[in-house]
Amino acid sequence: MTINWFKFASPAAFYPIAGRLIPWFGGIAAVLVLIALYWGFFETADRLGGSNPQKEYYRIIFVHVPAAWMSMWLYLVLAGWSAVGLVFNTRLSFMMAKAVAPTGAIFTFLALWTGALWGRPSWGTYWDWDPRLTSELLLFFLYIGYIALHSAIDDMRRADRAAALLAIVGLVMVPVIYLSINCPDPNQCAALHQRSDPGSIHPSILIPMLTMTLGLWSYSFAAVFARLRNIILSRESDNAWVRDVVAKEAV
Amino acid sequence: MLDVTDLACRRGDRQLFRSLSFQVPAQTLLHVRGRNGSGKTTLLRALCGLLRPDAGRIRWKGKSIRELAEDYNRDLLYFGHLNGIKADLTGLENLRIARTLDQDPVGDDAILDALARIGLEGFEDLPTRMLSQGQKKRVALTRLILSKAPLWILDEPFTALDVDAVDLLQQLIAEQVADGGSVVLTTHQEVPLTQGAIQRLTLDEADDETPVSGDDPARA
Amino acid sequence: MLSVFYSVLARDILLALRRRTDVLTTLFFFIIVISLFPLGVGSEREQLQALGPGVVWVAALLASMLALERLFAADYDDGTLEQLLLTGQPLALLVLAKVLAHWLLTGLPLVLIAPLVAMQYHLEATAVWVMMAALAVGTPVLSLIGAIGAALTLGLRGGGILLSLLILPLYVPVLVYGAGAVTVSAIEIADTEPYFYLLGAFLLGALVLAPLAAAAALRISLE
Amino acid sequence: MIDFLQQGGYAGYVWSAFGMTFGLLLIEILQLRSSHRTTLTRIARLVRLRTPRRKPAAGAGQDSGAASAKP
Repeated sequence: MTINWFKFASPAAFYPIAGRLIPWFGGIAAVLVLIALYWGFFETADRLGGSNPQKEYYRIIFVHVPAAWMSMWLYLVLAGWSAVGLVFNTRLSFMMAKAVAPTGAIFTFLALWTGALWGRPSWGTYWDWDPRLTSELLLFFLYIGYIALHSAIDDMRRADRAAALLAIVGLVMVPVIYLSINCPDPNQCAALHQRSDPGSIHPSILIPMLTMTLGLWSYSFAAVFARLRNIILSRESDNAWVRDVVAKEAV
Repeated sequence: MLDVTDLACRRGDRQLFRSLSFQVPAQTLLHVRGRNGSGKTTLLRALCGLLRPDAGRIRWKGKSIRELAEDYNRDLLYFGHLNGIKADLTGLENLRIARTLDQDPVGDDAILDALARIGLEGFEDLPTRMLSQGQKKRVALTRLILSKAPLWILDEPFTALDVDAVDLLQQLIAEQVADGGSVVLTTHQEVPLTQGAIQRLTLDEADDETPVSGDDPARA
Repeated sequence: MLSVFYSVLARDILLALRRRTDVLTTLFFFIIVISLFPLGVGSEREQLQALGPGVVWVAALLASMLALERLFAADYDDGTLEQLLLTGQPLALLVLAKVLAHWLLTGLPLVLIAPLVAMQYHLEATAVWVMMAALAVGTPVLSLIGAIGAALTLGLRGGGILLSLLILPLYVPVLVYGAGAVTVSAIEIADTEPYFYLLGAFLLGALVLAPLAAAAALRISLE
Repeated sequence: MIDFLQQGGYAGYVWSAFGMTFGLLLIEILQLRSSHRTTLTRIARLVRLRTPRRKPAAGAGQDSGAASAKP
């Protein structure tokens, strides 16, 4: 008895569903982001006391941390769909992975960009080989590797499966890379996190940050589904159902 | 006995064939025909497990070839467009390695006899890069003489062969089928058999839904 | 089973020895890259001593990266790789044999030549020994992980550049602990012990996992 | 309003961080929308190309399209 959710696995079935979901996710994303922005700018103090006092520039955290979390989460999603694709040999899972990669790469770049802009006023330099910024940089290389490998191979089938395998190998290596960057000298393994962990951040900061993260999370759903629909259209162009969709939607 | 049920393969975004089913019992030669680009090579590569088909099952002796994996490979000899011999090694060295890889190492004299039979007398210890295209193909074909695999899958074996090499190859194929083996073959010429049945499978452009138009096995 | 392993290993070594130049090019590349740095950075003793380990390791990374492209390419072009996929042997074992042959021809020479280049950087005897040991444990990991990249980028135009883009991020752990071991050895030899534990762990992990991943990558590339 | 824009003198950092973030996301949305349109028009042209004007001859009446139309 094949599990009936496999019937969603056919691109033809998933195309309209994704189409209906995009406006919902887009709307939720916009609302959440606006709330987070308003809360972050107007409901929080201008100065930040506590362990490491910061001036107004700390507000960059409302974008930097969510972007970093999203970049890591989306790599997991990318590797997850790649694994599903390799195991079940379903074309849609590979398309999903391919749709996630660019959005993940954008969030990684944003995390680096905002991290550097936050670093300048607080540490005095745009770039500091701080373990987390460095692992973010390597995560960016993994994304670029996935996208480069996928676009370098013409045969779509091999491109999907080769990039999927690379994503999984990358996923297996991420903890090892993270260890080697965070603890370069195993004799005295520096405290992994100089900065305080999320638990102890002041609630008035934490809540807008979490709202922004949820906003970006539902934004990536919308963006990924939109890109997925484009991929489905271009790859299934020799199927009959694509003809009807095109006839209906072509402006 | 090779048994294929509703096989489907795509290349790029083109569906090559769909719901393709046939059997290749012992003592049978399956002659696959079709225009260029109709998916002959893709079909053969799917049959030998190099390519994972989009749908359908391929069974050898009743078990799926994906489960058999290495065991299926032991029973199989695949002959692709490329010769599969190293240019820097001599014919003798190439075949010695081929036999060890197939796990029945054979003495040098057996290899030398095979090379002599295929018409490469005196060329055995020359690096194959110095041989002509036809001679290289003969070195590759020597693997057919030495192989004990019951299933042969040959992709255009007759290209770049001169007349007497073609006769020899036809004789080898006839012997293989007569001894109870099965052969799947793509070629543009006829292969006379002494014993066993010939089946034909024509792969057309994906025009009609059921591309299989296998004639009834012509009793040799 | 083992006879097949040795036959593939012997075949690759025999092939490489018939084309001796390929083996030497990697070695000379390694030496040239290392000799360039003092010209660029200036040749004060302390600076070179501080720079030495890192430069040698980055050069080792780049040298093994460039040599990787030939790991499967020759067999892919003449069809023997297809035959390797269709032998009655587990593909991972054959990949391991090929990677071992590749390491003997490109990785090991780097280890043996290390003392010579270490002289350029005025490294003391202990640092040279530690560097050789670290390279001996590290370069196989480079070849093993690199084999996955080589299999993925088989037959692609511009495969070499793409290969380095895919694989260099995965080399970071070996680089960090390899160079780290040599740097620490200058201060206190006993401190290098945890580095070698980690490098050894990477080697064992790579020995087990990399051939499987490379075999899967080969099957994907040869579809 | 003015001190909101100045962000205590760190306007440069704060606004370029937020600007880049939402600018890039906006660009991604626009790119997705336009690539959707181009994909649709490309396939529409492909479909028009493939449907033959006259009834195809029996068997492989090939017109210039790669694979002939499905029956």
